[in-house]
Amino acid sequence: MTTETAHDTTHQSANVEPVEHGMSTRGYIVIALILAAITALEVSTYYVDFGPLFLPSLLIMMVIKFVMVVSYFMHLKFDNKLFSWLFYTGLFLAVGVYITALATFQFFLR
Amino acid sequence: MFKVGSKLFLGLSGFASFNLVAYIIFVERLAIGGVALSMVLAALVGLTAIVMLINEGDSESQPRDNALTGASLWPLMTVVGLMLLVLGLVVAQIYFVLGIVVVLAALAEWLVQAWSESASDDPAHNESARQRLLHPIEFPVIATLGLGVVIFSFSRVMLAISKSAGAVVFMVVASLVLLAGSWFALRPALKGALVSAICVVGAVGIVAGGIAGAGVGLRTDLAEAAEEGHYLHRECGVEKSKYFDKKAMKTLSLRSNVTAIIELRNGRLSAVMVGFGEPQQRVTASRANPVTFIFRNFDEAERRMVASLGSAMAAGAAAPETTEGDSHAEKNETCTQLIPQGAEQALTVKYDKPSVAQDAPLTLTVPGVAGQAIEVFVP
Amino acid sequence: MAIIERPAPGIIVPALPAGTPAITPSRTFGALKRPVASTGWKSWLFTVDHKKLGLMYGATAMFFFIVGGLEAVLIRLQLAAPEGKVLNADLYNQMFTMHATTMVFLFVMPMAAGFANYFVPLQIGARDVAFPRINAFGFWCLLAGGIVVNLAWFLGGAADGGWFMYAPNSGPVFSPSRGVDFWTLGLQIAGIASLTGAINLIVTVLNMRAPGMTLMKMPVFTWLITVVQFLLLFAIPVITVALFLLTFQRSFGAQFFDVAAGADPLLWQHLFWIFGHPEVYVLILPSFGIVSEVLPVFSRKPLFGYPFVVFSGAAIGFVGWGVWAHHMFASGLGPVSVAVFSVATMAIAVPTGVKIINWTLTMWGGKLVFSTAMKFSVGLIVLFTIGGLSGVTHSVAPSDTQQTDTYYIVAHFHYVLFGGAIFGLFSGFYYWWPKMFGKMLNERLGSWNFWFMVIGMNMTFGPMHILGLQGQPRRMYQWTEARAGEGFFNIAFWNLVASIGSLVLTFGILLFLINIVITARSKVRAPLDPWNARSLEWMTSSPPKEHNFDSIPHVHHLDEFFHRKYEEDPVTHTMREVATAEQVLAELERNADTNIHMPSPSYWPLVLAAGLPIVSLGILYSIPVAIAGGLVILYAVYGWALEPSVAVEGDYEEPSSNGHAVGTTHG
Amino acid sequence: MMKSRRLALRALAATGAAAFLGSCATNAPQDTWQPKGPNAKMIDDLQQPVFAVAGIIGIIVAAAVGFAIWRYKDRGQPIPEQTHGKPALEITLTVIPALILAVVGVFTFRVIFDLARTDDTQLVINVTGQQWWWEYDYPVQNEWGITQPIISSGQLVMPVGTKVLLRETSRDVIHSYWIPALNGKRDAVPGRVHTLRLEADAPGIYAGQCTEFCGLSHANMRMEAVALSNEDFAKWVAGQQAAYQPPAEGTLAKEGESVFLNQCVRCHQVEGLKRADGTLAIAAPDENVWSGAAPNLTKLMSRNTFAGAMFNLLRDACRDDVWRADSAEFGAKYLAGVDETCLNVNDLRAWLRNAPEVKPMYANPALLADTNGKYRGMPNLGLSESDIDKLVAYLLTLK
Amino acid sequence: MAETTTHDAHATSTGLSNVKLGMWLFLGSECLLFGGLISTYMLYRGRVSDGPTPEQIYDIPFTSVSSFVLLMSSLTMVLAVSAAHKRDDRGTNLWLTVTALLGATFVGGQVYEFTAFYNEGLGFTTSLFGSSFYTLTGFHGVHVTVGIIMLLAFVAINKRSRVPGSKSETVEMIGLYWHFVDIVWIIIFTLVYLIPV
Repeated sequence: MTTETAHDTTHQSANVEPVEHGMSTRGYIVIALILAAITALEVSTYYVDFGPLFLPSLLIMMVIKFVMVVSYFMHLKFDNKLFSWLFYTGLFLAVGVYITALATFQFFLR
Repeated sequence: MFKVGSKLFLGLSGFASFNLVAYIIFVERLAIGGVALSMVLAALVGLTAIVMLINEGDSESQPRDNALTGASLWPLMTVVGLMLLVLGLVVAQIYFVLGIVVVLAALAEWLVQAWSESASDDPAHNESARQRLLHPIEFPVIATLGLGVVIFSFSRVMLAISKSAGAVVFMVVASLVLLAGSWFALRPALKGALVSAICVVGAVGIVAGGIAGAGVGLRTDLAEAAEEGHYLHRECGVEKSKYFDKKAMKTLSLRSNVTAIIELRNGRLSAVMVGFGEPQQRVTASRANPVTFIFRNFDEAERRMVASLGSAMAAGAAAPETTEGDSHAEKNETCTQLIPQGAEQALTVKYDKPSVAQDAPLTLTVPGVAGQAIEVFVP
Repeated sequence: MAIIERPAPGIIVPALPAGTPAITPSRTFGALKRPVASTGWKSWLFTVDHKKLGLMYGATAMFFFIVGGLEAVLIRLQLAAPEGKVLNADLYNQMFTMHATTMVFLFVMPMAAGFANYFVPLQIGARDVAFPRINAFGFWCLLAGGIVVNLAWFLGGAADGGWFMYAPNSGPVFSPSRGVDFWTLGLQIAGIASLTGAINLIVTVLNMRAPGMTLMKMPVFTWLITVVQFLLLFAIPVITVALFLLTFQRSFGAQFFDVAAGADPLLWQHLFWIFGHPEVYVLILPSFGIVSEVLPVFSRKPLFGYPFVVFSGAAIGFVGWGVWAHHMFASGLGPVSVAVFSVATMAIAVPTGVKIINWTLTMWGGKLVFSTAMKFSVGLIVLFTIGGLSGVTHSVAPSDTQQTDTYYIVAHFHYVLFGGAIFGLFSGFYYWWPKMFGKMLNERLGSWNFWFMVIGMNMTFGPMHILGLQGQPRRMYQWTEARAGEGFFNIAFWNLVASIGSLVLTFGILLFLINIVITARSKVRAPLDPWNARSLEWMTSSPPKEHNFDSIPHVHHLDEFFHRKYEEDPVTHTMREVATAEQVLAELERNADTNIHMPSPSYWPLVLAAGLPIVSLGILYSIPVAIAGGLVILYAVYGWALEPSVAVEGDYEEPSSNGHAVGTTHG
Repeated sequence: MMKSRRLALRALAATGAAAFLGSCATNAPQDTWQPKGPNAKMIDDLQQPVFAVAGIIGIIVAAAVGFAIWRYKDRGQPIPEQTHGKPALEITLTVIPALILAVVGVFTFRVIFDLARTDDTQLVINVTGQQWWWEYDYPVQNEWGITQPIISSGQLVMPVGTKVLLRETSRDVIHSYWIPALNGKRDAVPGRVHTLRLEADAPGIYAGQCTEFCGLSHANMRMEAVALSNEDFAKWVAGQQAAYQPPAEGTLAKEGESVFLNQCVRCHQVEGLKRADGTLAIAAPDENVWSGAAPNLTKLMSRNTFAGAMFNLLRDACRDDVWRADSAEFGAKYLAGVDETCLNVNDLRAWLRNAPEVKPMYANPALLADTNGKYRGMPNLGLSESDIDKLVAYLLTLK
Repeated sequence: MAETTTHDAHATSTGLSNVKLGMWLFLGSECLLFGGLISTYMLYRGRVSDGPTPEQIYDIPFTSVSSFVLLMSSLTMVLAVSAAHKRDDRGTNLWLTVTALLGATFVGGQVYEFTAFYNEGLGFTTSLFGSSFYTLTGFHGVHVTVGIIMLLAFVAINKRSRVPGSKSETVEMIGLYWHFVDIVWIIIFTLVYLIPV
């Protein structure tokens, strides 16, 4: 990042902690741009009729955004797998349990 | 055992308990005032206990005459608070409450400052003592208050301008923040003072905008909506109502076990009910109990279902859940939105009076579909 | 000796330059010093020591056990005869609600949390938990929650909707007293304790094991506690949501369970039981863990099928998430849901059965020593089996529609929770008492205690099977002669038997309390290794030092301690003693670590936890009070955030000239 | 050692023994092991083997534990080999219970879906629960002679050998409808309509009780299902639809009618009852009671119970006579209803005198702020003894 | 708040930091919390006994912008973490402040949205839709607000150089929390705002 230039860079770099995850500032910005683009696409479903693709496309875009933030911004992709296990356990448990619960409201007679 | 600090707090606790007793005896029991006074008392007793418990850290024998007393803002703030209090008694309760808060805060700060100044001989340490005790409360309160003012101002601006302009302003503000941040980041040589100045200008700008926005009030469509209750109209005719039928719901999620499903198919209405093999023309709805019907439209035209609520409704009693009970109540009907083919909507109705008390039978009908009605029998 | 590693006074005093002023500023900051006392009541109030907190959990839980027990006795007295007049309907409803709430949230959970707090770090060879201050915060939350829930007794009546608090019966109209409000807010606060405790213990277990202790070398108690913490971690937020919805409805007029607005009361049932079923395993698994420790010790034989026990525990934890709706078989979910959940419920019986088989086979071929701890553990196997099997009978959904909400269910879960969870906890008391207090509970009295509890328990809950199958519903404040029936299975007779049984049971528990008193007064110290134990917690003094271990042991085996004492004879495969416990300990002491850092006590956990009930009462009585409570919380959080975990030197009292610390004596 | 065996025996007594003795020695009216109709029979056939298997497994475990206690007690034997288990044995012992449960699961599946059928219904009855009584409402079904809706409470009357479907709902909190001899329970949830199949093999009265905790008088919320032969059911239907017969002028009952019109009609409907001015008297429970309903008293004396089936309308002797009648005579005895000689005057008068005293209800005016002043249950009407005399006389005419 | 103990100085069994492990566990737990709230909303979104329905009052253009702002705050947060790892104090403070300001903008937008909805007739007690909508978005808003306070507090404490424990790790923890709040909004934006058309 260019912010370092004005400082004593040698001193700085000597003190840099080992950065375990290899994303550069540029990388983060690219990810953010992709996320922004997907958001724009999501919003477009409000204006343009996607027909039968409406629901699946929205859900897929949501999942992509979610995974991207978790993997890159939260470093889960680069970090120890244990973190992923803990977080995704909670996530999938939540998804599974609540979808099952909501589904029970559907059965029987509509 | 008892030293300056503990004496002070003991005295205060005694005073507070006296107040509490007096309040309970003379004013009223267990009202807000009583609760508040009890809390004050509890807090003071707690403080006393802590002060005594930690021995105040100082023994009386220590020389303290050379301790310098610094200038203090808090007496002034106390006076301001008192003025607010008096103002509140005359004008409005909100000032009174504000006054209490200010007085309490100022007194607390004052007490701590006074105490810390005589805590030791070293002013630097005294100041750091004060900070250690008060920073944990000052930081978050100031941050929360500041943040609250900025956020509130911003929302007033948004409320005052038009809907589409709102989105643009929102975008612009956010972009400005982002751009300013990036600029500062890319120019590390910028002076701190300049950065602070820009931030202050920004904050002042937003607050000023907020004040202006509050002056303007709500934008016209919001003000109208608030006044007229746009979404409360229940015009149960064939035609589309301007607000009520804006974008009718196409699906009905997660609804089961309703009393009956009313289907409109080929211009015919029928009621499907669990337990009855055939579709029925008559539905029994238990009295004084919210019953839910699902209306399914299989016709090509947009349709709505109307439930008549009977003559006895006009006589008073509770208005059904689905109407506002105001000028539309005398129509004694309620309805779903206009829904397109294949869509469904639920309608929850409560019939308080039985069918025998009605002039005309209670029905479920669809405007524009003649000669079709499901009779609702309320025993 | 202070737990805090700091230079000895002897080092500091000479370090002061000559001519230092008599009064140093740092010495005068009484109010702002961190608490550092390691003795006296302040050392308990501000402690972050996992062992002290464990004991405080235990004492709190014991208190609530007595409260809940008395409530139970009142219930049984009311039901001893037809048309009971001991309690009126309103009081009875409060009584059974609070009995269940107290026993579940304020006795079994905190007692298990107490054992977990005390023994998990010891069993894995750690010096403390991962987040000691959060640990202290958790305890104070529990205490605050317990107080808030019970405060309602004195402020217009306790909660009266049953511990399941089904909407809409818990709504403002149907439960007009403040009881339910106190209940929701109190449980919310107690929930914070469970959540923070869960995070804390999981991190502790994952991160702070002694060198060489792989996951599959951890004692089963630690394993099952870990499973429990995962269950809590994911279950507590669900009840949090449910409680928030209820609070918002009762206090702020939200419509979540207002049927006239179109609400579906089943939402509450789902949220409650999604939490509630994992909660059942939260209650029972710690006791399973205790039994899995006690049986091997007194069988002189490792746990049979250790990996099976561990994995079945994990499987229970996992499948436990898919069975909640079996509490709702009669609620009208529709046949598809009922069928699915019915099968899932049967599936969970399998891993539970595995445990019973393994315990039995652990005893098989052993050298069984029947101490009181062992008796309770064996009692658990048999009694829990009965409860488990009656559970299987109502995993069959159609059969459940005949049994649910009758006394058959009451019998079932008391066999599981009393015969299971509580027997396990008592086993733990007798097993670990010498470790915690350095004194043995009286074994003779213990035996009496055990037999009275077994007989009382079977007399109380055994007849409830009959009552339930004879059609007596639960939660009835009275039963009537007209529907009692005749013959051997008449309801009147068995109700009376159950009530008498409850008195026998009470007497059994009284014996335990007497035993505690007798033990506390006794001067006899317990031997270092009274049971010939197997795991790490016994590899230190009793009670353990503040830093637990002089040197952290390197672990090579499951049952490390046992294997340091015994070696296998390569020919006969029998074990022979190679070292006594004292020798093992002496070895550790010789290699004592020189530089042990322990976290310092802190005010903030207590202050933070104290803010929560203020907010709760504020929500109920006056919003300004709630705001004041919020400020207390903010204050504590910031104080906490600014505080390093180990006190800075200035926080310690300077030694005064006569060598005594200033400020340790206070009025 | 001996003690532990006794412990094991106790364990058997608790779960297993009931299975062997259950069928012979009991007469509790809500016994869940005495099915009296095909639905309950289906459940019973499913659960008996499960109980048996559970009992056997319980015995095996207890025996194994008992044997281990006896055989491996410390008698000074050396510390055994430190074996860590035998995976093959473990897996076997895991698979066996899994298989047993799989078999049970298959049968369970079938019964669940059979019990949920709604397509073979012969008679529909709407059942509405409220604190603390049940309302039965027979919608028009011409094939049963029900040409106008019948509203009743206290006792559910149904024809024998008929597939009856209850459509359950509730007006306030969740209740649960349960006649153990006829079927399992099903919750009545406000805002939802749930179904429950009932079918009785023989005429008679089948007792039940609300089994979802529903507040103060949960314990007093009972129900009775009365099964009548088809002819008797037709008679009952005709009787329920019979026109209102005002009491003769000048009688005590006539005075009772005016007391009724002054007091009771605020909540209780009597179909066909007219005010002095000739208009129909329409009860307004929605204005006075939170649940919005009170029992319809049109044919009160055709029932055997009142106040949510908490009290009997019949004296004990008369009641026993009806309850214990054999199937052939039962219908006639039941249809005879309640007359003056058999009326349980004591309970009825106590109820009219001060209802909340004999049945816990929320009728204290001081506690009605949350319900806008509406009662939950019947309040104390403050009737004088002579009013009560008149009312009792009048109520006896409602037949 | 991040708690550090002296144990951090020692190697942990997994080699991972206690605090980070604890944070991820907490976030896993939060999934269940928001899951419950979202489910409640999904169940009740169509149940409008009174007042407006979702489609009638949602202002999609505005909400899109506000989602976008929250997304960008995630970017600035990640830049702050990266600066903290490089021990760039100025950068850390700067990006944290920017993140807090973007968050504040978002919350300001939410205050606006709530006020507007209220004026259009959707109160907290109006309908099931209203109750569950305000509860869900309100909980999210409170989470954001807590995040903002955390960010500002950290900056204030950092300026006085009084951060106990590892600075970069504390920033990383705040960052994880902040991103989590963002991903919750990603779900809410789709499920609550975009889908029920």
